[in-house]
Amino acid sequence: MIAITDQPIDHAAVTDRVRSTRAGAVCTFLGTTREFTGGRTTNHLDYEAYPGMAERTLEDLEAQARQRWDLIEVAVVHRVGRVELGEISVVVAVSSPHRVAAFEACQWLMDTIKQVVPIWKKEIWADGTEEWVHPGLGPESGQAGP
Amino acid sequence: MIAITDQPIDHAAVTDRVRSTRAGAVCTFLGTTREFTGGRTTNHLDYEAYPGMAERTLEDLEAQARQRWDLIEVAVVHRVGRVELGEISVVVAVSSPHRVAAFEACQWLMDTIKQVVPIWKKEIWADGTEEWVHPGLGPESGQAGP
Amino acid sequence: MTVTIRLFAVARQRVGAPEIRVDLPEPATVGDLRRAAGEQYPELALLLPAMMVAVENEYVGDAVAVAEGSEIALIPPVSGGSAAFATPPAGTQ
Amino acid sequence: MTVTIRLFAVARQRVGAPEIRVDLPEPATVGDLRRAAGEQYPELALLLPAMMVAVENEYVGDAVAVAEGSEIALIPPVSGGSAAFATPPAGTQ
Repeated sequence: MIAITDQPIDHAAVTDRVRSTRAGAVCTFLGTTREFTGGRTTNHLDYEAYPGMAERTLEDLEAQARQRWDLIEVAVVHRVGRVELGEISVVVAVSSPHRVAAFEACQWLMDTIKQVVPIWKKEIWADGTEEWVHPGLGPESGQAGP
Repeated sequence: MIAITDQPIDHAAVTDRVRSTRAGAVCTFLGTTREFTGGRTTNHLDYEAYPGMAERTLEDLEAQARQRWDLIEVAVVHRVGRVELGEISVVVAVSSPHRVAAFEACQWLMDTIKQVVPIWKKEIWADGTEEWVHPGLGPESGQAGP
Repeated sequence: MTVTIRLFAVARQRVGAPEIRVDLPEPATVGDLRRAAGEQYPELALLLPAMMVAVENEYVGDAVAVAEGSEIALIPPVSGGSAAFATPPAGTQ
Repeated sequence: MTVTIRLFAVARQRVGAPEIRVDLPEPATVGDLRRAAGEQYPELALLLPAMMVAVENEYVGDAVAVAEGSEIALIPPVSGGSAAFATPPAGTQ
């Protein structure tokens, strides 16, 4: 199950969605908005997705994970728009008969989502400045201006 | 936070307990009762703990995990008594500023809990036979009889 | 031909619009599209080498032909993705 | 001296009681306790080599002295733990 939403994510519902009597293990990951990064303070984040391609890429990653590991269910929900401190930006939940597969698949999905799914994050710092997070572009290139 | 309980575990509450605005990552693991193992069908599981030592050993593992990784919060809840198919026997939730630490610490805790915490599992098979799960003792030694 | 290219994140912000239209010779490849986009929108020139190109929701390499009417997008590096963007991700054509 | 030893899981089931009382010479070590438990409760003899001994809620090695009145338990292998029980876990004295 893949979803992009601009509403707060109910992580318990995502986890419950992958539970099964065929599964001995469920691994769930939440990405949450952190207040402090290095010496700086975040006010909130703003996520932007490429609609359509983001879902399609997530579906492709789910299919790849199911080929690599013995999984029962996979659920990925990513939020877009404004995400306040402590709120959830992404939930990845997987279930498997065995725990090693659940951990490995969940971590691989999360790592790979952050590398290839066209969803971008803008930091809105507490000092009012904004910055798109684009690794490899350098701080100047990513600066969004006040 | 460490707890042993004979009541159903509210996994969402355990996860919410470790969430924090200092955390960018939360990893939660659920162990759930699987219906099929090899060719056999499980009716339910029965967990027994050594009260006191189980909690103490879990607290020691939490302290070790906090030394090895940069963690914000750790919560482990293990159920004892009868656990039906699909129900949760254990929840491990950890939060960290960063996702790699959250995944690694959660997996290490779960792996190590299954190795050193004095909590035992009895399989009650669908055919009515029972078997304590004691790796290394061999099937005959672990057999609990009909 | 003229193609429409979708922009996101810092690229959208630099141009100040969610899409641009770029004139291309015919036939044209994704590499030609990159060059033309940089010439016709100089504010994208510094970003282009770090961006991927997606055609019909798939990452594609510079040798792929561009067809008029295709859905084309410039994809800035995503948040955890410097390594992935150094070498094209699996599935890149 | 006589010590009380708590039993769990298959060990408790074999003996049919949650604890046993074992007579030991004085002084005695955990190794002495293992031998005495196997002699006085033959139904535990086959299980004892695979079990750990905990004194006051800590895993201990066979060389540790046993004191009268200590909380002592026999710990059968836990469910994921064959490797851990082959070599004593960290913290074993």
